[in-house]
Amino acid sequence: MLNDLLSRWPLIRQLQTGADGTGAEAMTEHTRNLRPKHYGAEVTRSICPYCGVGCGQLVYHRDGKLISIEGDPESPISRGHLCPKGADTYELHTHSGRQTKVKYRRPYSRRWEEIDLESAMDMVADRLWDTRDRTFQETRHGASLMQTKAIGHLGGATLDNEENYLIKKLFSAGLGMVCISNQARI
Amino acid sequence: MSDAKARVVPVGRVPDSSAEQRLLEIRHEAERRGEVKAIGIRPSGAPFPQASPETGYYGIPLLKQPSWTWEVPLYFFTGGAAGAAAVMGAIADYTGADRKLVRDARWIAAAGAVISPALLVADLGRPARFLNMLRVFKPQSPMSVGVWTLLGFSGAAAATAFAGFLAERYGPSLPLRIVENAGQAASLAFGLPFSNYTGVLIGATTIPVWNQNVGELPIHFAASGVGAAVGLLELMGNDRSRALQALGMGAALFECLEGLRSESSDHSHLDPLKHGLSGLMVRTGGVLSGPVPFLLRAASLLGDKQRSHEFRRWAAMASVAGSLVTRFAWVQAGHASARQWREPLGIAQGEKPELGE
Amino acid sequence: MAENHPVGFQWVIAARERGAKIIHVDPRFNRTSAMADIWVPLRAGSDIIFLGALIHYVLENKKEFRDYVVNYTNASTILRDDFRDTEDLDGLFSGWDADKKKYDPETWLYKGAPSKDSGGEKAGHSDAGGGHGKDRGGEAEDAGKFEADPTLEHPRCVFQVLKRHFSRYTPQMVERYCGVSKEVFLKTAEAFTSASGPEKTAAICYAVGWTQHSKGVQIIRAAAILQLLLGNIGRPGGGILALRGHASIQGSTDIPTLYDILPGYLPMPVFEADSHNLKDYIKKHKARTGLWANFDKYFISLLKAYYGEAANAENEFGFNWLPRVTGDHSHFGYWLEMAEGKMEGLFVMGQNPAVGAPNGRLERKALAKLKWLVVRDMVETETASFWYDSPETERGELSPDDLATEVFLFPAAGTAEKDGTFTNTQRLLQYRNQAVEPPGDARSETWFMYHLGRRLKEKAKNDTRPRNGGLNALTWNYSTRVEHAEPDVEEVLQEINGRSLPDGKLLEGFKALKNDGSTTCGCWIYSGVFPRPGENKANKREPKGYLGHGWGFAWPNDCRIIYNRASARPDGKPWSERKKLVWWDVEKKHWTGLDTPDFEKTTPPDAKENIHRGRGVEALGGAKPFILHPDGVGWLFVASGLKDGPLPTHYEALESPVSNPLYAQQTDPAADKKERPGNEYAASPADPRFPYVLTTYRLTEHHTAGGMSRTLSHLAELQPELFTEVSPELAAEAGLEHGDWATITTPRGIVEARVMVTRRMRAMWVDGRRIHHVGLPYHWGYRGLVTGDIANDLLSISEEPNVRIMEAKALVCNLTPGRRACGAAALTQLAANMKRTSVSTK
Amino acid sequence: MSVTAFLTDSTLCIGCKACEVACKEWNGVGEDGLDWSGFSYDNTGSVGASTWRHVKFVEQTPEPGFGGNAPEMNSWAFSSDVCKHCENAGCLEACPTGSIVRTEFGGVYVQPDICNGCGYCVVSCPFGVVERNEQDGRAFKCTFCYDRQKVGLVPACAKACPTESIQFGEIGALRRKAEERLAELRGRGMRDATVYDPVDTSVGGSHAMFIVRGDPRTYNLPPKPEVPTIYLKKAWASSAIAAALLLGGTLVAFLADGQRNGR
Repeated sequence: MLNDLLSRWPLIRQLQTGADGTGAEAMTEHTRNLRPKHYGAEVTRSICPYCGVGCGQLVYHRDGKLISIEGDPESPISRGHLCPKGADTYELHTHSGRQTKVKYRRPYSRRWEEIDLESAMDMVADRLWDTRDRTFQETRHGASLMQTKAIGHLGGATLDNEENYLIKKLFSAGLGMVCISNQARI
Repeated sequence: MSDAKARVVPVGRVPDSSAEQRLLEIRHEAERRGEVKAIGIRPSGAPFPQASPETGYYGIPLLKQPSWTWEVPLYFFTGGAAGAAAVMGAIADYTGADRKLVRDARWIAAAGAVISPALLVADLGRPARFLNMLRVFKPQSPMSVGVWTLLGFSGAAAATAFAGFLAERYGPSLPLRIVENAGQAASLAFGLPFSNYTGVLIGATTIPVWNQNVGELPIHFAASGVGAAVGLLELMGNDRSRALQALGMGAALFECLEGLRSESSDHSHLDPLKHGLSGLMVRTGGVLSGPVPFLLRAASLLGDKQRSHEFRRWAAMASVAGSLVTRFAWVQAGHASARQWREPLGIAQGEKPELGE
Repeated sequence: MAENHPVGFQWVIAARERGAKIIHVDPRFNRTSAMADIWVPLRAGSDIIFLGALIHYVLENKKEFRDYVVNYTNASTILRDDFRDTEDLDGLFSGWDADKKKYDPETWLYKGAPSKDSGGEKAGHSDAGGGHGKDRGGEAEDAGKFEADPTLEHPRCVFQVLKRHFSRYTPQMVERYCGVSKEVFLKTAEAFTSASGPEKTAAICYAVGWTQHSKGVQIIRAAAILQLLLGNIGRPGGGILALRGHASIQGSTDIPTLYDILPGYLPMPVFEADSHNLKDYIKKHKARTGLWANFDKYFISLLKAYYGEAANAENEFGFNWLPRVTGDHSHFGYWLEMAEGKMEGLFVMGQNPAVGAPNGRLERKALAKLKWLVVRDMVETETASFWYDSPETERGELSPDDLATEVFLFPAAGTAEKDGTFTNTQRLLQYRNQAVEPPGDARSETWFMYHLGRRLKEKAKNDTRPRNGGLNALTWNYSTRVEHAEPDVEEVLQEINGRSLPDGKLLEGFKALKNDGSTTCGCWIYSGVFPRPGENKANKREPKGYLGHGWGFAWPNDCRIIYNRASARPDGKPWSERKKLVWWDVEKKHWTGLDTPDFEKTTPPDAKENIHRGRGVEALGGAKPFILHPDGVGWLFVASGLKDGPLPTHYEALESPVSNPLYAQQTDPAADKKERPGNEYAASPADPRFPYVLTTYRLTEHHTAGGMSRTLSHLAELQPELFTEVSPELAAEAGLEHGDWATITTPRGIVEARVMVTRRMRAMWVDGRRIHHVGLPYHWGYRGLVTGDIANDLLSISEEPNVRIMEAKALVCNLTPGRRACGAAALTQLAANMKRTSVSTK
Repeated sequence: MSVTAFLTDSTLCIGCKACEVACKEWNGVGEDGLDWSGFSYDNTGSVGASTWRHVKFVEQTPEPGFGGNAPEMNSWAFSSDVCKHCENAGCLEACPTGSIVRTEFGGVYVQPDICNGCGYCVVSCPFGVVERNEQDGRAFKCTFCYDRQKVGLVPACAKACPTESIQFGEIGALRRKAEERLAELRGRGMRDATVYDPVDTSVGGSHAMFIVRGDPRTYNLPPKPEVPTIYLKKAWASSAIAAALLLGGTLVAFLADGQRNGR
């Protein structure tokens, strides 16, 4: 016991080896067993969410929790490198300012209320349905129009192709919304 | 408004190149110096921060200021006084001086032995980890050497005083006598370095004002410690001891010389000792430690008994205060020195001293 | 590029290290200039003078890549006799209708081409279409008929017209109006043109610095002309690279969330013009030659993907379920309607118009006119909180107490929390795999859309009114995972890829598409991304070779450099060994090389063209690389499809301190200023109230409107405050102190910013006058870890005629020392600034 | 396992600060204050307890026709600073607890489980790198990504750096590379390029070398950094003299006093 304690005392190691207390003799067990925090974690391939360059990212996670996000060295685009924004992707996902609940503001209210997701979906569907129904024009001068201009959509450049596809499909081809736009101008 | 307009066929005004050139020069001057000598000229937008071999990296100091707070300079004081007191107590004992003086010196040493580690611990970022100081012994680290010295000194001084106390209270016995003597010998041995190692501690750093005075700091700090120890002993009533008077004179003389040395040099690295808050503190400490006690002690030798006594008391108080101020002053000077961004870059000082506190 | 695409810029640095020269053209010296060999400080908005002068330099000094120009561009094509250039009409082309404020493009057509009067709106020239619905080529069907002169000597051939058009774009003009000295211009021109030809190529990279102008499209066009003349298109190291600012902004135009196109750049049907029936619609948009000859296949396959079994030949595959476009439904178009109270609901997903859009004050006040607003984002953006936290609530223009808008803020999943593909700026689709579940109630947009659609289809199920025909027919059967009932994203990608019917087999590419309803395809240009079950090419990560094939999927057909047939000579051999890319393998009798040829694989180079009579891509023969164009060549002159002229012409910005030095026509005639109360303009040219040129930009430390960067500590600390960059000269003139505050005003807005006096900004001599630029990054807003005034509040809502982009890079402002007023007084200060009649300088 | 180093080539640096962010992300370091400095685009100021990589922005006078990369001009230079991991490291020698150790890769590593925040390393670093985090109490600086290096990974900053301005590798190879690069740059006309690696001072060279254009002092790189152990000899000699004086003086004083007292 005492022997064990003494053997872990760097001073004893110093006396035994004549070392000056700056090297391995002064390291702790923790230091000796140090491993990167994502050691042995699962890794998923991803792409940076910021600009249009499309740098490869490796997402390290364990037990459903993110550990770290860094560049994917295999990417022929980025070769593992990231810019300051890309390098901050982990914080983007984990920072405390993220919303995790639906917030709802009633007419004339001065505050947010938290509401549950399913009710919020129902409420949005009701409003969408109601507005569309009241404002939809099937024809004009006898020609097919099939549109509503009372509901708009904005956004898409930060979204996935599949998401944009469903937005355009439902909003435009399904509901007849024409006021659809995003960050892009082409 | 109309988009149409008459076709303008202008003859372009050509920029006057000599005026442009002059403007450029003025701008450069403004950026370099922060002002322009020429009268009536407003430098365009300047001064704005510049990075250059003359201005360094926007004047951002390279070195970090010490992270130490008040505990450390106070520790320098208590340690210096305690170490010197231990030495005096031991020598006084060996030379058979007055028992009260020996006892008082031991008590000062013992008090320092208790207070010093407490101060040192209090200054740590993680006080609970104080014992980590004992993981290693690094002769190349004055802090490590100092900690081990402190450990030895504290143990020895405390043991000596405690044993002496027990002996007086319950009568002498052999074990107590052994402890007392061994402790006294050890406090002498540890007290000698302990009284001045803090000069090594700050001298062997990257702070210019400290390391440029590395050869003097331990002596300076030892003299300061002696001055404080003598002063404290005198204030405790040992004001008839001529040995203390002599030591006090000696310490004050060293402090005078130290003051003369720094005041007579105009090296820029000494600026923190002369300018700004730290300069004021250094000079105050220096005057209180050197000329004041020296003159008072000299006066006390000449005057009548009553006056002499008064002068010694005043000298004692000045020395103690001087020592205390000196320790704080040197740490403060370290801060000021670390802010002197020109020093480590070897850039010559401009016209204005850079010692805003 | 170093500022906003640092990782992409590594390749520029790599090229520089191998000897490439980097020329950076920008009013301010930024991090890209710091890496360049030549920095050209250019007056904001004078780009076409500069590019025109480069074109002039090429033509004047015979620096063009002659063989390339003759064979691969329309330089030899002869124009109609009644075409008039801007040189003839002082800034207008023939066909301008001053009343309607638009061009009739008839006279721009190639000589010999039949007239295009098809009864309705001309394709690409409809008022309603933003221009996204590109013209299919020299005007549908018979675009391939024209006269040409391969010697390029004919006075009305494109080459000669071009020469004449740019004859006054001289180095002297550049010196006088761009603020660029003749020496610097000539140095630039020499460096750029000497890096072109068979052995060398030069690339042009641009970002929104070029697009956000009232003539943005024409600036890019000028670059295209230059690159075509120098033979820098379709060749390695050449091209014009749009550096795009969002992860999938390319994808969001390929599969658009835009009003006037459908996936794969198929035009949305326009009311009246396209109302009647599928046959007419197809006739109008289908070309006889080139890839657009298959327009009907792409379109009918899309309808089949949307409406499934319900779409059949009898009901024109559901063509009449598609809504008709009746006007400008672009962001600005409908937002102005919103401001007038004509809209009820709005979805905003992953965008933050309260900060990112021009004239933020107008945009935010318009939101208050909605009945309901749905915002989906990872954080509470300025858009979601406009009703209680905006400058308008602070200034008393809006108050929650009188504001009826219902606001829903849905938490969105991050990229690591969902599957999906991004299409990057080089048209590369890359699949992301989900790593972890999103926190709390955060969900992907796929989830949101799927479950919203499910609810609406449920509501419509028993409602048989015509309006619900499409909704009821809409295929919406995506399988879901147990966790959160998240739809299978790969299924959506497969729908985009397309299948053959009835066997449901995935298609290997768009060549397999049919026009009889026997194939489905959600986006024809993406077809081939998922050719077989289990083979998601966007998710492939095995890069090989020169161009990284095997990593992701580039549309079309995994071709990495588009029009790469142009990298080989007409006879099929590479122009040079050094610059080889694809070539004709004589023995194996097919095209091969370092890239996937985007050409018909087995069409030999000597295959005869039959543009005048043939059909499809085959009609182009073996030596016409630009297969999307009906004539198979690159267009120096664009006969049809552009709304503001067939050739780039210099016009001043809508707000400019300078008179147009070249023409009486000051600004782009077709640009729409949307001028109205709340969207006012400075007088132009040279409004004394607004003497300085304002240009906005991004910083590398932040991302667009800041929702993904100002909320993060590690980025917020790197650029914590809004600042304005000014030259020492301007600082002296306006009385500004470095580190102090300045207030910037335009007719629309007022913002304050810290002053950064820097020599990286230069006062310019323009036509004998000092022109000062005020630089202003735009990332700040009123939420997040670091906040600041919104630079975009200064901009106007204006629309470039072709793509309806605002002018954000060149406008005018006033600049005064000190902070702006707070509260309602800010509006008073703004109004006072408008009333000023002269400039008061310190 | 080899001895490694950084070579930070500022002629390749685009000032994007990816290294700063990547470092903080990997090491879980917090923000360093949200203040605008006005010192060009540098709002961090220096390396310290909460910034282990720091990009410096050195503005000079740009002239049209010369980009920053032109040999004639060095108009806006960026250089990513970091702990130098000195061959003779002041902090390492000064540390009284043995918290700071030299790793097998040659890096200087502060063991966070040992450091008690005595602050002596702070005044012992000639580059002003290591600093006590006043909230946490311990001293922090670049770890040289010791954890990553242990499993053969490149430090986070070097991995992120888009233009490979931060290079990482075996120290000998990097030193040669630095010399070759310098020759190349000079050959290109950048005669003001230098390698900063203080081998000729008591620091004895560093595991973080820099290629910069112009005077290194412009980048806050000291021309003569010294490891404070060089002062030890003089300091302890002075200490010995002081002790001797104290001992001798006291002896003389008390002996003389005793004699006078007639003992």
